[in-house]
Amino acid sequence: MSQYQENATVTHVEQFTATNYRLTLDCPAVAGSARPGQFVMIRTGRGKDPLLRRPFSIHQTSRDGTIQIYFKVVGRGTDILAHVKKQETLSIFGPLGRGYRLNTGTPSVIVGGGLGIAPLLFLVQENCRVKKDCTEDLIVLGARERIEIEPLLDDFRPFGIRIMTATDDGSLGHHGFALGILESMQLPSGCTVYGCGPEPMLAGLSSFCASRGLPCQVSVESVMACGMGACLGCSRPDSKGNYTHVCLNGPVYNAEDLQWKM
Amino acid sequence: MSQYQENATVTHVEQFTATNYRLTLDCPAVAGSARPGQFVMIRTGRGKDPLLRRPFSIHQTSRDGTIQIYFKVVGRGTDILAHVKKQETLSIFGPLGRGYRLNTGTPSVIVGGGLGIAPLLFLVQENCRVKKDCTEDLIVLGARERIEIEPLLDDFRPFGIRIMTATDDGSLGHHGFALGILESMQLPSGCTVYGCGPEPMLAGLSSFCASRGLPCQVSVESVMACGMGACLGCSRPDSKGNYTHVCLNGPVYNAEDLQWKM
Amino acid sequence: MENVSLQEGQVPDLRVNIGSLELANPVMTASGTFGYAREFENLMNLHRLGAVIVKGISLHPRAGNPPQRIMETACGMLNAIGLQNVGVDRFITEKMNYLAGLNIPVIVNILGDSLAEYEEITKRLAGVPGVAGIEVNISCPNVKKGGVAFGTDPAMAAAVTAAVKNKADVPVMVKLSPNVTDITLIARAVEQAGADSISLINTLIGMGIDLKTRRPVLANVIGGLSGPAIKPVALRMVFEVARVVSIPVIGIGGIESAEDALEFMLAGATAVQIGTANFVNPRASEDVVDGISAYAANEKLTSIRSIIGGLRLDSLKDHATSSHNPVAK
Amino acid sequence: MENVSLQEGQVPDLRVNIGSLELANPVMTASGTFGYAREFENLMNLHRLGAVIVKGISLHPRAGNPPQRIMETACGMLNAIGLQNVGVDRFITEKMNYLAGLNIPVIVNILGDSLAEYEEITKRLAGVPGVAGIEVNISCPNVKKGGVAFGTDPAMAAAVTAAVKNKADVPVMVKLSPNVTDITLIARAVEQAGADSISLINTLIGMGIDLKTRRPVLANVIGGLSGPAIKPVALRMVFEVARVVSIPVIGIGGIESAEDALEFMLAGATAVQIGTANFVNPRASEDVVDGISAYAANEKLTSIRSIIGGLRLDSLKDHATSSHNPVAK
Ligand SMILES: Cc1cc2nc3c(=O)[nH]c(=O)nc-3n(C[C@H](O)[C@H](O)[C@H](O)COP(=O)(O)OP(=O)(O)OC[C@H]3O[C@@H](n4cnc5c(N)ncnc54)[C@H](O)[C@@H]3O)c2cc1C
Ligand SMILES: Cc1cc2nc3c(=O)[nH]c(=O)nc-3n(C[C@H](O)[C@H](O)[C@H](O)COP(=O)(O)OP(=O)(O)OC[C@H]3O[C@@H](n4cnc5c(N)ncnc54)[C@H](O)[C@@H]3O)c2cc1C
Ligand SMILES: Cc1cc2nc3c(=O)[nH]c(=O)nc-3n(C[C@H](O)[C@H](O)[C@H](O)COP(=O)(O)O)c2cc1C
Ligand SMILES: Cc1cc2nc3c(=O)[nH]c(=O)nc-3n(C[C@H](O)[C@H](O)[C@H](O)COP(=O)(O)O)c2cc1C
Ligand code: FES
Ligand code: FES
Repeated sequence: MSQYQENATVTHVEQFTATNYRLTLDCPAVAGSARPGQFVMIRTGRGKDPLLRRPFSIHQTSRDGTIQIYFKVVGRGTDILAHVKKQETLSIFGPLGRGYRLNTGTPSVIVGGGLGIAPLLFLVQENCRVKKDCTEDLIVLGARERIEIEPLLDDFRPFGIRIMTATDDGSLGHHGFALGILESMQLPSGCTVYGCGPEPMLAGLSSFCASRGLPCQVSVESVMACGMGACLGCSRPDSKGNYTHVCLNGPVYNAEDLQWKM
Repeated sequence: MSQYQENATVTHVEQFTATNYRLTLDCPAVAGSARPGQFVMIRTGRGKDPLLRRPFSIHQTSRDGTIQIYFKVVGRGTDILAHVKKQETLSIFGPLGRGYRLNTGTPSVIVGGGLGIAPLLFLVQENCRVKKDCTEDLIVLGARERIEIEPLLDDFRPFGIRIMTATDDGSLGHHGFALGILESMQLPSGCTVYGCGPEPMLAGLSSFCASRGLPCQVSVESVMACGMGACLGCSRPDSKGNYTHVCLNGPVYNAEDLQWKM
Repeated sequence: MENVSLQEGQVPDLRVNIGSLELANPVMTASGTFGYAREFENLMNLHRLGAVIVKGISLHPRAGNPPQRIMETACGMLNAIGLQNVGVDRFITEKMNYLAGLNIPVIVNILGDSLAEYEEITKRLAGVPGVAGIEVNISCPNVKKGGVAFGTDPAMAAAVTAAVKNKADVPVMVKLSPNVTDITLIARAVEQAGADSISLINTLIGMGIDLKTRRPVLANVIGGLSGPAIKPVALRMVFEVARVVSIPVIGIGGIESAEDALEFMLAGATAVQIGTANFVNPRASEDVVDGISAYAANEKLTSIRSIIGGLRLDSLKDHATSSHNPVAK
Repeated sequence: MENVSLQEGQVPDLRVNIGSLELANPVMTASGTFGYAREFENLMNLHRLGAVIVKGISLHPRAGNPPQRIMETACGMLNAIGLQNVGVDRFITEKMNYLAGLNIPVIVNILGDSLAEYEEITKRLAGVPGVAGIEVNISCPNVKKGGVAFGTDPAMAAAVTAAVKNKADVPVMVKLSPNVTDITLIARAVEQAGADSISLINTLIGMGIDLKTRRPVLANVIGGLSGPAIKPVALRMVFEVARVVSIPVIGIGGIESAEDALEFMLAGATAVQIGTANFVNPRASEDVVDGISAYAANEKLTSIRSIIGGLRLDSLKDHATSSHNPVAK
């Protein structure tokens, strides 16, 4: 698997909410070899502070050699990224990690919460491209409020996948969690579940799937220094009590292979 | 003497040569109390690196509450400043130090070399404002080549002061150093000399004036951390062998009060 | 820990006690980074400070090192000022008057090349109006012991402390050098020698080289590293020392914001000192006071004292006490 | 110093000798920051490296510390990986094959909790094809001596060195901990005990606190500080050590660029190691090789060896030897 370090030109900056942004980056080498669920490490500043790169899921790729990242401002690095201007360049490095293993023989149920939606557009894109018809598949998008989901809906619609939404404040779709939708409905039999979102949501999804015997792949986070297996900093206990390294063995795991705190 | 810390809005960015820039900063408090020869400390980045502020002479002030700085890119801090955009804000702190003591009773001979021209526009401005008629006064502007001086000439002309130029490559005015002009001409008798420029030029100017018994004020540089007398970092040996602090006792000194390496 | 919660309309109590010295809030200025305070009078409200600590004073005036004395480093700076100061006598006659008028505790940082010098400075400061405390800089070379810094040897550190304590009529704070193998040994030694409080850290010893000239950047070759770069080391040492002494500990090192200050307090510091940050933001110390006040109000703390040493270690016990703890890799 | 100037068309000689080990250039990768090299094969040309130093290997596999293991700091990072590694046997069977195929010197970084462990690892590495050298990490706790790090005591450091030397069939590089009062004492002790070279610095011990949770950020509470933030300390220690030992010194600490590397060489380093910078720029070590090569060509150096220890101190003599030198303030 090839990885590249590229100076990506920012071709598009979109602001969706007070804190949520989307950048389009021209980086043909990374874009050309990326798989859904993989991530990139981006240098947010030019100086020595912030020092380390920041990991971001690949939100989508396009044939013209661009990728997108969709992110929320939570600290210094993301704040700098939010102020990046069109035509500036960012050092990007990827694609990294193991992405989703698409189970094209079964119906897909895809669940995203909050910024966990980020990698799912790429997953849906690829899922529907490979399957050709994905109208039986389902994506559930959850967030705190309407404005976090709405701007993304137009990007999901063209694929023909069924879309359901849930918001904590009821401003869009189901009033409650994304997982609540799954619990309340009949899932396509024999489906594979793919998830990304906050840790408690993934923990819940994991036990939901385990109790129903559904294969479940989730993308998890960890603090990272290198993103490529060199520092051993991104450890996380697996279900056997060993440490797995999220940047190398993840970020996508079979939910049953990880330890979950309920 | 009052000093202020302000968030100055950048209202104008001018690039004169590959490395020389001029910024106009809206900072009414600093502008309102600045004197020619004083300087400001500017924070070039928002993060912790580069950590320290950078000192810049006040190039000119205007009644509308702006000041200008005229600078050359020599390292990280000035490189960041060169990339500042209109409407961005910079933390500025000043006015600092002791500026030129205008000797309004005598003719003025003002000599600037390279970036040393920076504080002299403000000095000419004030010199000519106070004296009302400064047509007997002289400013000599020296630089390596034409393009370093030419863009500034329009700013000096309105005051009516006599302007002479010198370039190392002869592309404008006298072929040689600014000091060469002084050496080759008859200076107004009893004049006061004001200088700013590279250390060797100031050393030369100092001995030139000493040998002719002319009072001479020069603005010198030093590495600075605080710019306000708190760190004692900006020391420089004075003529008595004591350390003087450039940020507090300077940057403008009577040339005879300093030690010069020839 | 005081866990009573702040009532509606109440203002959090920011006072802390450094032994017998009560500060209005835990924020002081670090020696050598705040001149003699007057330099800052136009730029902040000096009366808001918990205490001011002035530039280190020696028995006789010192000219300091030749230039270049300072240098920027990654997220920090090196200085080799060389302890330039006016000497204790001129300090008392020229500087103390203004300082005493500020109505905030003034702590005088002192330094010497021998025990006798430390003693003599302390004697001269005794009874001087406005002096509320003495901070002893023990990072200085002991000329009698071949120039080894007092602060790197527990016995020498204790000797300086005892000498100063013996002559002082105000509380004595001893400022530790971080350039040692085991900071807790020095801390315990100065505590036993009578120190009323311990401040740490002074600067780490570092060096810069100019590739173009192939010379050291600083005329003194080596200098003291300060600023955000050293904060993790400072925080660790404060944590270590606060666990082994029972006198108040004052945290210093890379503090720029109220958050930084509060982290040091969680680690066990009763108060903090703001150093290099004063150069970057001359209002830094006042901003930290404001930030601590806002934090206390936000967290509904009746008193800021309730967070001192409040670091939660419970869930970490297993690892923290494992044999691997003392080493990080 | 070799002062012959480079002739037109000649290429500068970048080779350096670490005792009997000849490197094609002075650039190595620092242990724990380059995995087992293979991780970087797509991102740079591994063959360009002067040598590769792999993640620290212990006698038995180690799981390492629980998360959170790393944390960013101002211009640096803290790590408490906990020496996670596959153990010497699996290292030999699973990793050495690939490494040996790289045709660059492979230096194995080793660690242990007792002299016996250090000895045993060395024994197992003896005769393994491709192992060109051993780097001994002595920042590890000596379990027999109450967990005090081997590297903080000259006698213990010497004992580890002698133990490894005794069993090693390749040159032994001893890696010093900077968390000591006087690094030259440790350096001289390991030199006398037979070390073929000395590398420094390992990480400074630091700590981070999360104000929101009021907990240490790292599960291990303390961690090792690395990156540009520590460069001034590293440079100073390399300078100090290079002046007192006659074996080659290898500089480590915050090196990101050829300029950084060359500064360490001026300070007395024969070679350098690139650590944290590998995370920021996976091609960092190759970029440093390129930069050193360009510098040498530019400066018309026949051999890069001519700059080792080339720091000019002449005009500084008066201050550098003054009694104030050991202390910076
Ligand atoms: C594989 C992977 C993919 C990711 N994809 C996305 C994405 O598509 N969109 C997005 O918005 N974010 C994503 N993240 C999280 C993102 O990397 C962090 O939000 C970012 O690094 C924070 O940087 P900062 O400098 O703004 O915050 P910092 O100032 O570094 O930290 C601010 C706060 O965020 C927390 N934090 C920092 N890094 C992480 C992290 N890696 N995981 C969890 N919390 C963290 C810190 O503990 C702190 O509380 C991903 C993380 C991983 C590991
Ligand atoms: C009172 C005063 C007024 C000044 N006015 C102006 C001005 O009007 N216009 C202008 O262009 N410059 C001026 N300077 C110089 C300016 O401050 C430096 O060029 C600037 O700080 C360099 O910052 P940097 O981060 O770009 O360079 P750095 O990366 O910090 O350094 C790059 C190189 O510049 C040298 N350098 C850094 N700071 C100084 C300094 N203060 N003096 C001399 N050399 C230095 C360094 O040694 C290094 O070789 C003034 C300096 C002083 C003290
Ligand atoms: C320019 C400068 C001068 C200093 N002078 C002294 C001094 O005279 N006495 C002293 O005890 N510490 C002195 N220090 C150390 C500081 O008081 C403080 O301990 C150190 O800088 C770490 O804090 P900081 O990172 O907040 O700056 C000085 C520091 C600097 C930067
Ligand atoms: C994540 C990480 C892991 C490390 N692991 C080891 C190790 O196993 N053995 C060792 O001797 N040093 C280890 N180190 C220390 C580095 O080799 C190096 O000495 C230190 O990081 C300073 O160099 P730098 O500033 O260039 O990173 C590690 C450093 C980091 C950042
Ligand atoms: S982030 Fe470095 S090993 Fe995973
Ligand atoms: S720059 Fe700090 S005293 Fe002059």
